[in-house]
Amino acid sequence: MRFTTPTELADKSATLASTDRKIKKRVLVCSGTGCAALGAFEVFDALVEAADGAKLDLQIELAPCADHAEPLYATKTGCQGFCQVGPLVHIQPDDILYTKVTPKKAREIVEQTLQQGKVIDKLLYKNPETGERIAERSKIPFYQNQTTIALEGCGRVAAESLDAYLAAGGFAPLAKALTLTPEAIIGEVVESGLRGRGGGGFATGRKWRSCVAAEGDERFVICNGDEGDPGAFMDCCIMEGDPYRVLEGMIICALAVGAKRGFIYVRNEYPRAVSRLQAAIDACRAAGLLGDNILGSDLDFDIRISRGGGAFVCGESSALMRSIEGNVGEPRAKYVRSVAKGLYDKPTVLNNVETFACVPAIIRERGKWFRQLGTEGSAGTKAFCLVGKVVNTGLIEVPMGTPLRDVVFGVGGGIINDRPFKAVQTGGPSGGCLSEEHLDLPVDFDALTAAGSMMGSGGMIVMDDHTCMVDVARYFLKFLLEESCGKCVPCREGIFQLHAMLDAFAKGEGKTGDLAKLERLAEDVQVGALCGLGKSAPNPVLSTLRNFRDEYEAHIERKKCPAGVCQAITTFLIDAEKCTGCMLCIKACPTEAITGQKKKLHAINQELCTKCGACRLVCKDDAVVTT
Amino acid sequence: MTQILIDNRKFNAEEGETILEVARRNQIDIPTLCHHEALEAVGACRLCTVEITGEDWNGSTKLVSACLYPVEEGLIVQTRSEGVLRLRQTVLDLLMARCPESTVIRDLATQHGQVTEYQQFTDGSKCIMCYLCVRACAKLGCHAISAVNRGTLKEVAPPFHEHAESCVGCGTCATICPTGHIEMVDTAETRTIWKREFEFVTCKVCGEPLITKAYRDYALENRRLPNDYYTVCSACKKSELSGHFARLSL
Amino acid sequence: MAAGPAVDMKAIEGVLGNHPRGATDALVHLLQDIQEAVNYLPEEAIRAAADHLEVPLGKVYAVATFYKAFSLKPRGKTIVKVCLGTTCHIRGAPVVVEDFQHGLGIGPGETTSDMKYTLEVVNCVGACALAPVVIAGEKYLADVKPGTILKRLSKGK
Amino acid sequence: MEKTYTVIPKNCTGCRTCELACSMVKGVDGNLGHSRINIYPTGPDRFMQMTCMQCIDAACVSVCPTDALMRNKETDAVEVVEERCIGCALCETACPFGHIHFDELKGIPLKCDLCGGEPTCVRFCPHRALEMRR
Repeated sequence: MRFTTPTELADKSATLASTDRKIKKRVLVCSGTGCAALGAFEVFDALVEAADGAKLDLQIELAPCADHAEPLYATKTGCQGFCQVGPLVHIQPDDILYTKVTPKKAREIVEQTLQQGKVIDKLLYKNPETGERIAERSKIPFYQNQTTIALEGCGRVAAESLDAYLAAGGFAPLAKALTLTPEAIIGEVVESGLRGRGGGGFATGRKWRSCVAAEGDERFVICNGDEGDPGAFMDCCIMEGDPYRVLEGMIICALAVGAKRGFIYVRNEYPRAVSRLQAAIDACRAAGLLGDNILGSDLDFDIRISRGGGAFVCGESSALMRSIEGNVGEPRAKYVRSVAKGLYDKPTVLNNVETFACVPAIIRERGKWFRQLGTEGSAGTKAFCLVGKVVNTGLIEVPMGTPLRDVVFGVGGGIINDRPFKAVQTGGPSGGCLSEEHLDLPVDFDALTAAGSMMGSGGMIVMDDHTCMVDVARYFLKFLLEESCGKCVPCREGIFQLHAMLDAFAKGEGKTGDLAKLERLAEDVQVGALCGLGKSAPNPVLSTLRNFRDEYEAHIERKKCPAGVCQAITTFLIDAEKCTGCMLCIKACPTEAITGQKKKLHAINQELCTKCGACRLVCKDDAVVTT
Repeated sequence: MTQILIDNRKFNAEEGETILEVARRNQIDIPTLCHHEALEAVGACRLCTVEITGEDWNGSTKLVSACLYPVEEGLIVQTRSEGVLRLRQTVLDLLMARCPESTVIRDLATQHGQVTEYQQFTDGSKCIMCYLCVRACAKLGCHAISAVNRGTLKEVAPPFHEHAESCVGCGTCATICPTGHIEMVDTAETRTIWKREFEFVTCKVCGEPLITKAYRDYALENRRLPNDYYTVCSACKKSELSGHFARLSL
Repeated sequence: MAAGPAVDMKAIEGVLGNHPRGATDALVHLLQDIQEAVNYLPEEAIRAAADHLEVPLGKVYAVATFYKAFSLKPRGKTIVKVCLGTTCHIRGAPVVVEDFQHGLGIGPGETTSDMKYTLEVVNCVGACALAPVVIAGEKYLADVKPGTILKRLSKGK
Repeated sequence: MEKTYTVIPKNCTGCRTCELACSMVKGVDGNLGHSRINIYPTGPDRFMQMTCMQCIDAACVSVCPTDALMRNKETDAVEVVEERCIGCALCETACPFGHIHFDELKGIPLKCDLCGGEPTCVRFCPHRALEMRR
């Protein structure tokens, strides 16, 4: 139906919510990428089949998507976060979370839990430290330490259903905003202290205000969903898992700044996000939430999706705007800010997905509420993708200011195989590496910047002692080398040379004095490049140099990679004292370079060894050593 | 009208002017490679980087490209600060490594005191990706060449790296190229550029090559000039007309 | 241009029809749609796009070569994407890429001569929990151990 | 404009002092080929001085894609703004009288600019065959 007044909307939401409450049991099957790849669809089918046979009064939802008929490829959906132990099945209202569910187990769930109300112990999450099984999702340490605002609805509601969003109170903030003056809306956002979640951390309210102040006959609102940092997929999850929230945030922004047209720029690698958002836009148009006279008011606003073409640099605002205009995504110098001269040279507000997703809650709960979460300079919460060599990989959201240690060891559950912690990389390719001494750092914009890294969009990659920091820096520079647009000299040529130097280090070809050369060039690229991408490109080099200089020196002076990663200067050996002769490494070796018999000492044939590290990865006894 | 300070001297500037414009007008030398007054500034070479600050900046400074930075009241610009000189040198060092064959770049680099040697490219290219040719070609409305690919692989090329279809052989790209990277070979009858061969219009009096036929056709269509202007060379025009004028003045 | 398979001009024209003539800002979209329809961007398609949108051919070519998503060469039946996101990298994805070089003789961006596989390397696909991850066509292959990828590809899991 | 550049062919003896003066002032290394004025014999003891007429509706100005040819309001001369020239050489082709010479080396056109209002050729002409007339 098409809503012509806010009251109609409120009535409908109330009806939907009350129907919702009558559902006795709700089974949410996570179909995030991780769970889907691990068999969430088969689990879903098995659940439906078993439930059909049992004629149960319940609702099974493939959360957040309802269209499992589509091919697996497309199901990169917003997830319930805890990818590590998927497929996940969440049963409401009991808040039971089953992990690693298989189709066979699905039938068990129907028979035991849904029909008889019994909890199946062996499907529950087991705390690796205590060995204790935990039934309730909210009591699992991974979830316990989280506070969700941007991810409020992600993985909890069917993403393509406007009704589901309305039932959960969606669009009530928009109705509220329509009763406020634009200045009052902006005031609320300013009061909230919300800062851009895309990386720069610019105050959102102030950005909106300057857009209003800028001269122009037309204004645009752009949502940046070109999430390109490797190891970051928060925005993807939000766009796929809760698209209406993003749209609502944009509509409220349009109302505040007086924009009539909006764009969502979605990364090329996220086809599912595109289809989700498109479906949501269509539903909003039909419901009178987009288009002319939204909810019967004077507000006219419509949103178009613009798909990226696979260019990291398009996450940079000026490049993104060029791309929307149908051009090569080359950044421009931002001496005139895009709030004044942005898309088509008109005043433009550009915020990222997570930023817009925070807006409805801010309008609903008031700015003050948001501000009291987080820290002085960084209000609210922040979504992170916790990945790398951490036990609990997944999508998380924690209040700003949470100590890094609580994130890595609390939510994250520590390092895989209890190896020593070495570093956390934050901020993607533009960010930096933090070392052990930073573990007690409160995670917020300013603290991370002060420590030589940055918030970035929220990727958090945990590294253990088997990660080589020279290799990590080289990896990021390789990434940036391929992603640099090639327009300005410091970025195009500078990154090439930085990468070439790191390449030489990894091969053991570094020379004394190279570090100074590396450092100087890195600093010059930092100040000399045209856009934010180029200016931040040397960060991985500079931050690893600062915190792990000894590793660089080992590569250059001793021609050794302490972590045993850089193949050219590493030799894999088996420690005779530790090897138990379990044959695991023999099975893992792709080149059959390891020989040995059961319960006898194994040996590596150096001629055949490609130094891939597979043996070390599988060895349970730490018997594979590198020199 | 605003006032800015460049290298401790006060200058008046119009709103919307760039630092480079004000500096050049007042004979302050800021080196550039990708800048051209008639073409849109791109800020690619970064050679024109200058250091700016303001009275209320609490001593903080910023390096910006002079060709793009619009002046603002009270702006304080240093064109030869330590940071500026260091960056300029690095930019030139990097370009030297990119196109070691270019004498223009080598001279410039030496002039700025080349210090660091980087891994040299060996493809023999002299292109520094200043985009001057691409912008000039677009300015003429031909769009025969463009900057293709990205990153280190970025290069100027015609579509599909084949012969440039919409090229008219005007030679502007070769003329404007600061390093002489663009190859253009002229004979008495033909011009070869971008894998294409163009036939010249020759002077109907002396037979000297004038412009390419394609360029003539382009100019006729886009510049609305009578055909005969193109068929005689300048010297022959003058020679023919001198007789004509002599008769008139009798 | 090397002789590739015959270009499905009908499909391309169909795609062109979905975008208004002269809509210069639709360029990136249009090329994406064409690639979806015919699996790559044949020269004919790039020319047709330039004509249709009234954009100089050079600019269309620049856009087509700038964005990584576009392929100007015909691609194999199955496009195998190896994620090189940070997590995959530190969990061994570079070895997976080497496995392709050893086993099938193709590097990133290359296609087997039987047109069966095209290898692409992509930045983070957002499935870090499955690292290293390979996407074969539409199938996610999780936790790809060194030396196993080719077997898993042929088995499809 | 106070004065007009005027040629008086009947006074010209073909001594080419004007060409020499011009190329010394405007040319590179005094190369005579760079002179913006040329003398042509038109008959026995008759000569014609050929130089830019600073046309009112100048073809060179209208053909220039970058406004690199601009009229100097004070002298009324059409001048080349070198910094704005991209070297397309259209002006050379466009001039109906052949008065623009495109210098391949510098990549810019050479033409008479009336030396800022006081033409050197006028000053050096020994026979008053060139004058600035009111």
